[in-house]
Amino acid sequence: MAVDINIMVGGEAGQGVQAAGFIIAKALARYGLSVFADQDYESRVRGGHNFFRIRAGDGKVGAISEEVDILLALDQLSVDLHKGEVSSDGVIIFDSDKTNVGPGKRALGLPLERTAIETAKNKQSANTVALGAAMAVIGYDVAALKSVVLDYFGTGESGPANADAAARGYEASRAGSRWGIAKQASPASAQKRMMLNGNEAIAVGALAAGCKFVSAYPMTPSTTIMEYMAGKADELGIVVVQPEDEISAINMIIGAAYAGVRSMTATSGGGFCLMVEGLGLAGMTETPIVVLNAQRAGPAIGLPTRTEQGDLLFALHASHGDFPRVVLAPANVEDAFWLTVKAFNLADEYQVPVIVLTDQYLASSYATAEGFDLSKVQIKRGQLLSEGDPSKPEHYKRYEITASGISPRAFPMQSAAPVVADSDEHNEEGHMIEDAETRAAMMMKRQRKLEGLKKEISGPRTHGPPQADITLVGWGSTLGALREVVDTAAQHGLSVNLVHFAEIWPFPTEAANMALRGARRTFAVEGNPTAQFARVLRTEMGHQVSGAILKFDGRPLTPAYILAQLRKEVA
Amino acid sequence: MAVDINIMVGGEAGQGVQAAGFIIAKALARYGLSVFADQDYESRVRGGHNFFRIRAGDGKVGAISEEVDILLALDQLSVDLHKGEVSSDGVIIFDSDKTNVGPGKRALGLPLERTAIETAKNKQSANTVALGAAMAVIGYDVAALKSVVLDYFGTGESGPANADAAARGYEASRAGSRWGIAKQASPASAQKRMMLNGNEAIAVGALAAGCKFVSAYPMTPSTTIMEYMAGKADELGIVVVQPEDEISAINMIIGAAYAGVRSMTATSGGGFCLMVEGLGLAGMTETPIVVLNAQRAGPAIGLPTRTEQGDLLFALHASHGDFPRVVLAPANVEDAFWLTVKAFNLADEYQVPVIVLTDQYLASSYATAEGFDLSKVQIKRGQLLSEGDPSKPEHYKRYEITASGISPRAFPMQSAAPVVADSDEHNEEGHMIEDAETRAAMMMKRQRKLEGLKKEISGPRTHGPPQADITLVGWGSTLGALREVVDTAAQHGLSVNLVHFAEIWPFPTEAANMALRGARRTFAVEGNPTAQFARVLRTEMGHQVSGAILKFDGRPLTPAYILAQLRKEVA
Amino acid sequence: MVNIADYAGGQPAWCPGCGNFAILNAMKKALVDLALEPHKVLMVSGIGQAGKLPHYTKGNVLNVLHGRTLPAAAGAKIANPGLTVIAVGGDGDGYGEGGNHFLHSVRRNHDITYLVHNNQVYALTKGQASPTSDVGFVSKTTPHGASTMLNSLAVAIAAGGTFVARGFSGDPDHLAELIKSGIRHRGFALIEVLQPCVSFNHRNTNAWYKERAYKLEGTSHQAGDRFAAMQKSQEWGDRIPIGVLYRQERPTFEDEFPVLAKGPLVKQAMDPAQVSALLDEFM
Amino acid sequence: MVNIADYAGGQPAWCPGCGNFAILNAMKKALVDLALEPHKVLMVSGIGQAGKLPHYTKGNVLNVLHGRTLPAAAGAKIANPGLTVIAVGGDGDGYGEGGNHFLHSVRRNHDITYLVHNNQVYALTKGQASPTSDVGFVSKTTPHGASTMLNSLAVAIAAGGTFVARGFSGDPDHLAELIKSGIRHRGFALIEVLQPCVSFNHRNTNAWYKERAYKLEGTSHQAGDRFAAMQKSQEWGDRIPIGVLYRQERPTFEDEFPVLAKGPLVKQAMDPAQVSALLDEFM
Ligand SMILES: Cc1ncc(C[n+]2csc(CCOP(=O)(O)OP(=O)(O)O)c2C)c(N)n1
Ligand SMILES: Cc1ncc(C[n+]2csc(CCOP(=O)(O)OP(=O)(O)O)c2C)c(N)n1
Ligand code: SF4
Ligand code: SF4
Ligand SMILES: [Mg+2]
Ligand SMILES: [Mg+2]
Repeated sequence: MAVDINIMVGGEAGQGVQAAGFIIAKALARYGLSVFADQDYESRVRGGHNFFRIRAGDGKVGAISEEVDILLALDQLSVDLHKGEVSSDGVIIFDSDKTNVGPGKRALGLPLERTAIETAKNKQSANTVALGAAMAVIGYDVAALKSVVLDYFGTGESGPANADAAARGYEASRAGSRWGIAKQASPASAQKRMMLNGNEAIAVGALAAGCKFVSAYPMTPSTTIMEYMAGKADELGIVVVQPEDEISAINMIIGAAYAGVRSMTATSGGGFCLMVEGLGLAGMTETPIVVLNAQRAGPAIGLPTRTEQGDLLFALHASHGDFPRVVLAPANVEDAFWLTVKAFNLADEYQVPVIVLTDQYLASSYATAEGFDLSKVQIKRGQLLSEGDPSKPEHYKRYEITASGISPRAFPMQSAAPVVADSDEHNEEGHMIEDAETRAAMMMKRQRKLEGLKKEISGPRTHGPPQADITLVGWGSTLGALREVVDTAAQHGLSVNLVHFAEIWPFPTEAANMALRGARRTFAVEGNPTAQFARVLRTEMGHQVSGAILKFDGRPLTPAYILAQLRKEVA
Repeated sequence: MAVDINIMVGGEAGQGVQAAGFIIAKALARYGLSVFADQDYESRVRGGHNFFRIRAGDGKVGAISEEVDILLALDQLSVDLHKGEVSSDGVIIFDSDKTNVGPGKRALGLPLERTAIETAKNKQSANTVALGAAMAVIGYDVAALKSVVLDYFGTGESGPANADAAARGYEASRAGSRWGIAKQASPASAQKRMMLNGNEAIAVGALAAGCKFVSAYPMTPSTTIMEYMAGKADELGIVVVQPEDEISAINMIIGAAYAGVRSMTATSGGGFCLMVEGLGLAGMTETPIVVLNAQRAGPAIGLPTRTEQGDLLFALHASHGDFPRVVLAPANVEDAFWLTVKAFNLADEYQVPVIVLTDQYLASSYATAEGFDLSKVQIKRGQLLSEGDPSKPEHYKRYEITASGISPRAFPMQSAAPVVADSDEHNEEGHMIEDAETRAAMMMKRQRKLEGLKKEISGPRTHGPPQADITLVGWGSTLGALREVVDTAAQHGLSVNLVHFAEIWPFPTEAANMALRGARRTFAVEGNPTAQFARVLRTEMGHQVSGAILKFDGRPLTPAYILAQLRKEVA
Repeated sequence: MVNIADYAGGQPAWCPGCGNFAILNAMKKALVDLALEPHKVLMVSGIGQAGKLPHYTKGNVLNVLHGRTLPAAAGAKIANPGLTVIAVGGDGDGYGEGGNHFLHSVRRNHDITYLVHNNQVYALTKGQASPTSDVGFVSKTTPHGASTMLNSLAVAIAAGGTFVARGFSGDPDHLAELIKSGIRHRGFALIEVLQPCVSFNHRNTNAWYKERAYKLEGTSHQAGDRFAAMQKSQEWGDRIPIGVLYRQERPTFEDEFPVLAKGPLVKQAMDPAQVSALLDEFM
Repeated sequence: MVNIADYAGGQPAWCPGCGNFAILNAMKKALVDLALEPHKVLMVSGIGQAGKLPHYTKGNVLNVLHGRTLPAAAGAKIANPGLTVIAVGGDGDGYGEGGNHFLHSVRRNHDITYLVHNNQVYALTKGQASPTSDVGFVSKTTPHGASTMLNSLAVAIAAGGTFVARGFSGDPDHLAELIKSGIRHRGFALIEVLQPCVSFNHRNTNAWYKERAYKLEGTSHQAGDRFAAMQKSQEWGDRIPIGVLYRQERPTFEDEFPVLAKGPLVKQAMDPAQVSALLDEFM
């Protein structure tokens, strides 16, 4: 990439790290650059240390770089912790009244808080002053910047005040800048791009898919999904409920889905634990629901605000007994949107629970995306009993045994046919039974859905040369990082390609076999300590990976980390 | 076997099917025979159809036969449903006033209810009259029978009354018996044997292991464990609590175990679902708990009183994130006792949650067992901080990082050292942390326990010829049936041996490899539709079974069924 | 015209003499009296002997998990407020496993009717104590006798209940009237029913209840008076009041959502193009 | 002699100005006043800002899952009744996720003290409404304003509570006295603490509480009178009572188990031979 800018904002919780980072990212996206930004924050509301990393380029950017060109240090700790990550031609922007950078790195000291008080009457706006300074360094247009700031803060009092603060930072930086850095942004295209994070993409995807009911209990990192949807509820004609607990959440959506409404819940591992009995209820009653699990570092409370890919095997096997399910693990914000749509369709068409597995990294990372073409969003509700059917209501069989395993669905009050759904083993009419024959027939009916489902699942994505010494295998949110590893491997003397899965279950065995056929050495790259996906490969296709690159410290897998490990492995 | 008697008692819930079956089984066990008995009952309290099957022999009996020698039909339905199962020289005992047997099978009609009213003043005792008749048919000693009946009903009013009823049935049968059957029991040995069911064996195992606290919520088929233990609580010095739900149950035992007391809970699939978050809490806080899951037919409510082996993969992966656990699946009542003891030891020694996986079949099946040698029960509490340690209380580290992954445990008030346990990721002192290094170190510390644990797990049992055309692979409660298949296979022209797992996780890879090394064709035999254990074999040792014999209609796998399927498979 | 035959259903698997039969009949009578057609009624039931009830009549049925009737019922009601939603379960189901949903469903005032068959025991699992078992009730899990009895009606009143009533299976006509009032009530109607379990509760028998139950109708009790209701809820001994203890009007949970005023969610169009404005906001 | 330094702990990660600091100090003061040594105290905490408290002092700590303080605390108490067990959590933790345990722990009367830091909001997850949020409290999950407020103290009284009190972080000395009384109380002591959250609750601020809170001590309130207590529990508006609303003596849950009279379970011998009599019964 000709342009590749890496900016980090660091500071305490409460200093507006997230806001400054978001504005910078948005501004760069408005310039037509491809932007990727991730967040690192602690489980506290004030204090501690948070940072927000932005990377922008004129090629496709899908991961963070570990080298920082501009560090906006809102406090001393940010300097101390991240100075080492600043590139040799990078610069540190800091509060000259409060913070000490020391030698070794270029630094641009400005009286950030003082300027904030002068302009915005609020030292809180120090972050805005700092971001103004940063944007000057990369030669961003000040008017364009002010409009981004205004959009963010709104037209009330704080909008103009912050725009002022940003402009003052901008001026001061220009005035004082002895350095200037080599990498300068230039508008790659005039076209506007969307910039959104994984949770937003899921929320919009669900709304596009016609989800009308959400019941969810707050849990980081999933909470902003329900918050976003609640904010749009009246506009979009949906109901969002925050119930007493996650058990209530999943059972509410089962009730609503049974009544005919597309419904979802969102949670993270611990909340998902509480939902697994409900998951089985959806399986047994064949009620279509979508359950989002935004993984965070477990077990138990673990690291509540940090990322992990530790719930895969749990999601595949959660709840007692056997029943078909779908597990999708979006790779990026585009996937987050489209696979959420797909989740609702598969749920309805196959009358099964669908689990969407994301993680804190995808949930809170921002990325630019081409607009989602809404005309491509199809709503497939599956086999529904048509109005007027059945001719004799008493003949309606909710669980009619069919070759596909799918029984035409009816909703209560859709016709005169009562709809009977049962969590006990039941007959075709939905009433509980005890006999072995009906039981076996119903189990087989449900299992048969997997045959159809298997055909719906897309195989893995591949990237890089068709033949390579090393094939990386990944799943879920790591796609961007893995692609970058592949693209830069040659520079490190490595021949690497990639097979990446976003649609996990039912496992696309055939496509996976095809994709891995020519692989010489395979390395699973995963955010967990036991290589969970590698186990799935082994069970489902008998493939034994040559090695695994694992990370489980709550931090995302970065291209640099993967490359470093890979070089150790092949050394 | 020279002696091989098969008796079935059938009738409605409420007619005393279970009581009659139990008394017959107990009487046969008292004669020194090896007895196995299973139960089939519906999820209702009165009516419907239940049966109780008893098999007794002078060899080791580990499963039920599908052929019945004596059918005690307490109602018409029992005749209609089971007449076909009666062997050619078998006999049906029925109430001549109420029931019609029809031609084709030998039958002994007696006025069961009338006799019950005459002797015990209660038509309820018809079951006792019938069992008296049955015992006469096999030539059991009437005085011995009366003493078993007395033991069962106690010395109150109902004991002697029922003993009378049994005697009257006995007399009437002898008087009226034109048939007599070929198979006659004779005392195999004078030695008394225990007869108990899986749940009783688990309960006694837990008590022997020093379990002092049980918190459990009723759920078939696990409930009788807590009921048994509650009945013995005062005598044994333990506390049994029935809390508001399963979530409370598991969190209570975590609290008690943290405080230093061996603790367990018992449930079935649906309740286990509600416990999985707690399971992760035990994993993260390294609190030793024992969780019994008596599997029943799922998903959801399924068939509440019927058997299945459907929760294996769920148990292996339950709860979000990675943490070490142990999964044991007792094969029979002996295992149920000894593996429960082992469960408590491993839990304490490795400070992990241990899941004991049984099923309705094992839970409610009675079997004779040689007495459990209590001098062999060792209580290993693992690394405990000794009294007086640490010399400086403030130096105690609950999660000290060690090579084994095990940190010496202390209990609150054991010394002046406070004990800090945390569900968040934590440092050695137990306080929550955010940094990557500590996180990774703690994850690795916990995972390291698996290395030690692997050495504790016994490999599979083998049975049959060292080399055979077909190797059956099974796990859990199916051992008895599988052994019988192996023992009788030659009669059907098949060469079969067996590899059977009772200790499942951490998977004993090496021992399993050894056991399966020479296998030509392997068949997984499991009580679920997806061959869950076969998947474990594939993941853990790359072994692909040649086929699978599966049953998932809520009924146990019987030798006859397995053989029939096997013959189809190899035909 | 709806008549009782329209509500004929499967053969009950209850014990002869069980109080559930009378509750079933009272329920059918109430639905017929209200001229509700079966396909407009949704019964959401839990697990337990009580939870089997919907299988023995006609109508839409969602038989869920033990303890989870109320959230499932609330979800269905929100999706289609046109449905008459009746939740049915036992005392263990509702106050034990489902206690949290009980507390919050009462508080939120979902517009559903909730029948709790209170036999003061876990019957389907064969006789363990329940949260409403009488103090000292000996069962296999409570050999020392049950702990304090949960005063479910008092809790419902304290938690913001808007319709709190007690019925008795031994007085099915009275019960049918209660069910009708409960269904007519806008908001969460709790109807707890004293129900003898002939198999596992030999303490609180039909005769025991009959001796004690007395009707509030015709007494000076003011169902609109919260404190009077609270006081009544404390009566459990020689006399046990049946009837409506407390009643109050306040907005239902469903009233909080303006979108529901536009018609049932299940009838609203699903149009992906609706979100295009949202996409613009990300530009 | 125990002094405040013995209870020094880690650096709090709370926001400056948070009401939790005062609660922490009141707790320490109470423990010191009672001369309890840290290793004899067990704090069991849930997840939320409140749940972090035990990390900021000294003593045994069991920091569990969101909503699960009470069962874990009860289990520990049963295992070792010698421990002074204090459960600590937020309003969401205790009355939302943990509502069922709350209801039944109150009913069973475990001998533990339960501090609910009631900031009327889910703080750690950044500001969603909680069951005790004021009606109409607007948050990102409740854009139309929160639903009915759960009257937790009324529910506790109705559910059989034996010690039901309210404190205020703005009056830490009073709060420390309440905590001392709660610890001394044999049975379940609920102490709900009004706690301003400066970051997410801009409605129920310190000033808001200060204006309204008044002490029951010195008024004519009779804490032994259930109905008076129930009446007091309804006061939430211009005046909010703090102090002990209700107090009653009755046997604790632990009293129900004769084996606990013989000493703590954790001290009892583990002897496999004990079961040999049981084995004989299977012969
Ligand atoms: C999660 C879960 N836990 C436990 C059970 C077992 N179970 C079924 S019914 C029941 C209790 C029944 O009591 P109640 O609700 O009072 O109904 P009743 O049978 O008395 O009508 C229990 C504990 C279950 N099905 N699911
Ligand atoms: C099972 C589960 N669900 C949700 C969460 C996320 N969570 C953590 S704290 C919290 C709420 C905190 O509110 P409260 O209990 O009132 O405590 P506060 O932060 O206000 O002190 C939630 C929902 C969780 N950790 N576990
Ligand atoms: S066990 Fe009790 S509640 Fe259940 S059907 Fe029989 S009498 Fe009724
Ligand atoms: S967010 Fe609120 S409750 Fe949490 S520490 Fe800050 S002020 Fe206290
Ligand atoms: Mg009941
Ligand atoms: Mg709170």
